[in-house]
Amino acid sequence: MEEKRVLVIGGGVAGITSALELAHHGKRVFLVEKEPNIGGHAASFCCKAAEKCNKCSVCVLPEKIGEAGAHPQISLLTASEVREVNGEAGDFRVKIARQARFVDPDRCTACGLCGEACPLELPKAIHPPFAGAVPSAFVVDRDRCLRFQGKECRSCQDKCPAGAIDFDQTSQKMDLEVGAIVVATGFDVFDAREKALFGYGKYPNVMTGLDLEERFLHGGSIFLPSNGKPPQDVAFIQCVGSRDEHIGNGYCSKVCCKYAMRFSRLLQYQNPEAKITMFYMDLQMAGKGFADFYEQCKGSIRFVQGIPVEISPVSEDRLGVRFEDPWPGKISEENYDLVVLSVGISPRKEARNQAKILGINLGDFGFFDSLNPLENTCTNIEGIFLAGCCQGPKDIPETIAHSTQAALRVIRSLS
Amino acid sequence: MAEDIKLGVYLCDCGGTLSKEIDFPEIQSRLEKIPDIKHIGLAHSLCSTGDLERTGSEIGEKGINRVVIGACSPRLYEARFMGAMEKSGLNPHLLSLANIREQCAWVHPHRSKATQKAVKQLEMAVKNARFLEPIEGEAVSVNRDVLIIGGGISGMEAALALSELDHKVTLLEREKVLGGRLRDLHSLYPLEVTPEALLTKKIEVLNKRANIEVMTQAELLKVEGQLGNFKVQIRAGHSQITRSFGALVVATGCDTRFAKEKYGLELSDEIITPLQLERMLKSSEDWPKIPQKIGFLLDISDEFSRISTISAFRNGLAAKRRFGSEVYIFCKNLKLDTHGMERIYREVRNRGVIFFKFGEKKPEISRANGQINVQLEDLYLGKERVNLSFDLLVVDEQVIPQKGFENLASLLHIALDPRSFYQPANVHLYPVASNRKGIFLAGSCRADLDFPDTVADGRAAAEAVHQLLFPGEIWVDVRKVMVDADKCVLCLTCIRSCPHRAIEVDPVKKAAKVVDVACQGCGICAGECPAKAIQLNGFTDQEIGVQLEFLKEAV
Amino acid sequence: MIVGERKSLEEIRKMINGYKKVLVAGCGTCVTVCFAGGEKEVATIASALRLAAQKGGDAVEISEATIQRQCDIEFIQELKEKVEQADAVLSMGCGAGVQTIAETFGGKPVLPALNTRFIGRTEEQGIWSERCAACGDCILHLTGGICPIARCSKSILNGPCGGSKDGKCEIKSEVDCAWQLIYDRLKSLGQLDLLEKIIPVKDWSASRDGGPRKQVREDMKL
Amino acid sequence: MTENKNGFSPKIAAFCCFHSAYQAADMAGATRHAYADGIYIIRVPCAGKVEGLHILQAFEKGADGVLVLACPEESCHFISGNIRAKKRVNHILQVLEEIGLEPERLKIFNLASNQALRFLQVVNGMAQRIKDLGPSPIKAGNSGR
Repeated sequence: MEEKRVLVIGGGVAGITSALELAHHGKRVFLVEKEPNIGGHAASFCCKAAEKCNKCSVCVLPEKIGEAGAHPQISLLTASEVREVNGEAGDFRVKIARQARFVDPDRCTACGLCGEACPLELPKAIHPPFAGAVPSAFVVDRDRCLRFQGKECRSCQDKCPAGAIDFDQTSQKMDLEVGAIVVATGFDVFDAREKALFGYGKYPNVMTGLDLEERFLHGGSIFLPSNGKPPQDVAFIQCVGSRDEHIGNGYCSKVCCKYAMRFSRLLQYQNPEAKITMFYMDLQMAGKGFADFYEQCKGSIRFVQGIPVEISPVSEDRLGVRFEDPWPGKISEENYDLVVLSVGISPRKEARNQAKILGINLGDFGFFDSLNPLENTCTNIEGIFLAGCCQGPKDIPETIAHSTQAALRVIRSLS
Repeated sequence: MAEDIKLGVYLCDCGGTLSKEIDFPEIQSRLEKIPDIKHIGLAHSLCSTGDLERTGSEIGEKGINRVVIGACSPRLYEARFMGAMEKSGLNPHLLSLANIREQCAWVHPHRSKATQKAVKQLEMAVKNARFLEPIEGEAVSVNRDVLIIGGGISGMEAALALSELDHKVTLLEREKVLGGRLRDLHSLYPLEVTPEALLTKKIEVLNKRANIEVMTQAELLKVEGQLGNFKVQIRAGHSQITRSFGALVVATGCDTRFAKEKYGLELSDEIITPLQLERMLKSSEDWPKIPQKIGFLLDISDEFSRISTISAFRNGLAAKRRFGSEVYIFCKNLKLDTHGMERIYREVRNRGVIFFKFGEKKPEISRANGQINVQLEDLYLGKERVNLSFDLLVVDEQVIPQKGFENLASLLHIALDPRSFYQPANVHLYPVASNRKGIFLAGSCRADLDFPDTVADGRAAAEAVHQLLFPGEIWVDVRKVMVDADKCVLCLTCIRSCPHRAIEVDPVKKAAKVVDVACQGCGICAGECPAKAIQLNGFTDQEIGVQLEFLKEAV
Repeated sequence: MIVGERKSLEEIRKMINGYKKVLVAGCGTCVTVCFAGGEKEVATIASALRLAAQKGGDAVEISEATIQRQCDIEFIQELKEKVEQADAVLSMGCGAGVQTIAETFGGKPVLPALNTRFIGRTEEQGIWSERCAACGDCILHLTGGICPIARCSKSILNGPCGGSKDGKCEIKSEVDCAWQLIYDRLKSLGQLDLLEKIIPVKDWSASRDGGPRKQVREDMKL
Repeated sequence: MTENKNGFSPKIAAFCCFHSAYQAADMAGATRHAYADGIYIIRVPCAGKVEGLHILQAFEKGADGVLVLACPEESCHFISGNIRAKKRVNHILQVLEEIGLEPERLKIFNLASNQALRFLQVVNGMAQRIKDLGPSPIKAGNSGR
């Protein structure tokens, strides 16, 4: 029987899920990821369990990454991008550009000798990817590596016992023939700088939800950038980059209410004294069990219905938040030591270009357009399917369900 | 087993890199003293195809019958090593692995200490290897037929998807006709398709498919057996049938209820539920009285439901179109976390529907002169009270589990969550799974889902079923969990505590029996058994005991 | 089944104090089911005793054995060797088990590790409750299958007493009033008329009042 | 790093759920974070496999401390394993009290598969606490077995 090959574009939760589902059905899968490692955004997210699991679903990822990396039916093409797609359902011809990554993932054993050999001060120019990354091969930091500053250096290449490092590597082209394509290119995190009045990037104690994810993941807890102390008065501002027609994002990102409440519980679990206020427009609480979680939050989080207009520093460590307090119905200003901007999900900046390459339609706001709400994995092109947030915002369980559905549609289209 | 133990130890220095932290010659010299070790090999990348092949053939040539590997985490290449053993003709479970990379070399900077720990770990692995027993795999053939309980939209979608994937499907519906709650709706706005057209089309396809059998006015009486072979008794009309299925999908939907106690008032001709309004809008008959002003109240019966929001949007627009009524929507939180909802909300507003938002203080509702009066403080208007009267007030409903859930759950031995829907809490890891292998859940019987999500859920369940059953057989490890029938006193502890309902009473041996195909290998049963009658292969008392030897002082 | 409960470690240690070698003997019947004296409990208590002894600096050797049933001599014979090597036997069986071992091995001290509590049932995993007082004169047919001797705090035969309140017992508020249960059950059986008949004074000589009991089945004797 | 002046380096048995803590430990390794070498990881498929008896046996064999590392509550791969583990640990804590061993020597923690850092905090914290407590009063090897 002829092998039915499938191309999955994007190695985040959606792409990995689709790839695994397809591989389980015996399909040969090529998983293309533009970064050197698969995992996508969620790989930089933290576990939000407090006294018990808060169901953020981030922990499903490491196992899936590992499984995808080891699955004999899945070929990982990391540091690669799709450049051209021709043909039709059942017979797509795809051109892929593979960036030179200089470290052969099949040979590198992640031993770390190269890092030691690197003559630079810390951080070294060749280093391991994030913990648990697949492939586990080391990555070269082009911004630091001497070779990319016009200098001669082969220290790491000479030291590598596996012969995995090759600086003569150039980017390569690769041609693939596949029967179907799953587009799982994900999303961009909204850039909070676009909302200038919130002062992100200007005031150190203004952070985004993504900053919190990364700090919790790598540091285990949150300290104020200004003074290194744990935050006591925290404000979460919802809908930053969501439900905002002025910036072109006239949709709900679906994830921010939930992650903000989960972070609040986590902050209060670590520091029961911490006072938390959540400024919101409308609370979105869909998802299994979230209603109960909200009930638990009610007692410990102060909810204010209204989005602040401006943040300005009142001292080195304190921030003034100006908002309309709805129930007295007056403008108030309150001080906080940490303001978290609950940034939402934006379409990929490259989506327009990708849509052109694939020939698929771009829909509202710059996400890929699906055929209709009941066939939201199908596109205008037969044989090309959508999975995950590239079609519109989704949380992790929804992404998994959507990507599973996409895999199912692929299987149907190939049979 | 009478055969002599011949141990083969394979060490991997991970491309030579671990030798900086671990003294491999020292390890080798320590291991050489152990008499039943017939071979010690040092590889540079044991995970590579070349080294694996070499190792495999060595195992065959030297007659090695227990393998010890000192390398990286089993999470990485254990399966690969097992594959190589299998190729060489050795049972892959005769492997004992010491994680000397992640647990020694990489975390203990003192070379002597890392080496010492690696030696100890390997010694333990060697001791452990001696106790290992082969676990045989066995292909259990599974019935590919699927029973779907519930003929609403998610059940129908699951049936259609499974039929496309070549499964024979039996679709069970309690009522006379298929469609469930969908039949009451007059529109699926923002979808263009009408519920009737959608249903007619789906039912037409369902009926055309030779591999779908629809049973209406049917109910489940009894379920026995496990994944791959559930024996099910069904009452359909007046007849009783017994059938076998490989998997079950529960898609029974949910119920809704007007929360009288939260509103503090009764339904009447002027105060109606969304469903009543849907039915009225659906019928072509003239209404006794054209409502000039309609109010929709949300977030009172149920603060969390997404269904009420979209239904108020839909019905508000419909009433506006049909009667030119003024439409007001009162809510606490607009539920817009559905694809495209923000846009729909804006459209509804643009078409003249007026929104008010209340806070913790609920609106006050009173009757006067055949009109319904609603008073509230609005979020944006503050203290100035809004006072409006309506010809028709549509109240929201609470999404509740159906009456039959508990009964069906106990028939199927599946768990309910704290709100008495299907699926206990931690299934966020496995969206459509139940606690039992082979029983899946789809649609609003497990979570509050909007219409497209309900459709998607049915398909997701179909996918999960297909993945499990499509090969027609399931490869299981036999004797992964071993029950010593002589020791078992049938205290029923294991049967009660198995989260997957994978243990039964063996009526012949009068002892607990683990159903291999349903067992997921957690070992909770072994942890519970008061008679020490259950051992989990790979984690027996002996094996754990050997690992604890590590704690003894070095001799 | 017979429901037992382990004595405190302190009490057990006092009992075995002075013995150098102690055999912990488990029973594979009732006390296994109620998690008091099966093989795992035996191993756990043996381990705990060893740890406690070491901590206190005592030299005591603990061995373990669990047999099918401690109330039958054939099974107890399996312990012979281990008993001979021990200075004392710590039985984790019920009172009958302890005594059968003692009667079998006359020369060895046999010590009870459990308090034998009652004849009862498993209410749910981990919860057991009393159902039968072994009175020797069963009247369950008169009381809707609910025993007033075992389940009424006062063992009243023609209840309830004045202390029945909202279906609960005045002695312990978490205990259901047995006579309330009897009434409810008879009502659902349509046998409330049974309550109108006075149950005559019980013949307690069939119970412990008549001294230790014995039962003989001539046809079964060999 | 965990040895103090008198050379006491605590030996700690860490029963690690293969679906969570074991992965976290691997991740900690991958980031080359050092922890006390007296920490010995025992792989279990689920914390629900860990029997009270095994914990006591670990002390008999000379453990200065025992850790049971399970998935966060309501996130167990096998639904109830972590809850069973917690209940068993609580039961064994009572037994330890009866024996006269410090309850600090036995701890259960919940951690997710991606919590490498928490793994380090948990094992290093345990090592420190045990170091402060001193060696277990039980001497291995003369358990009379």
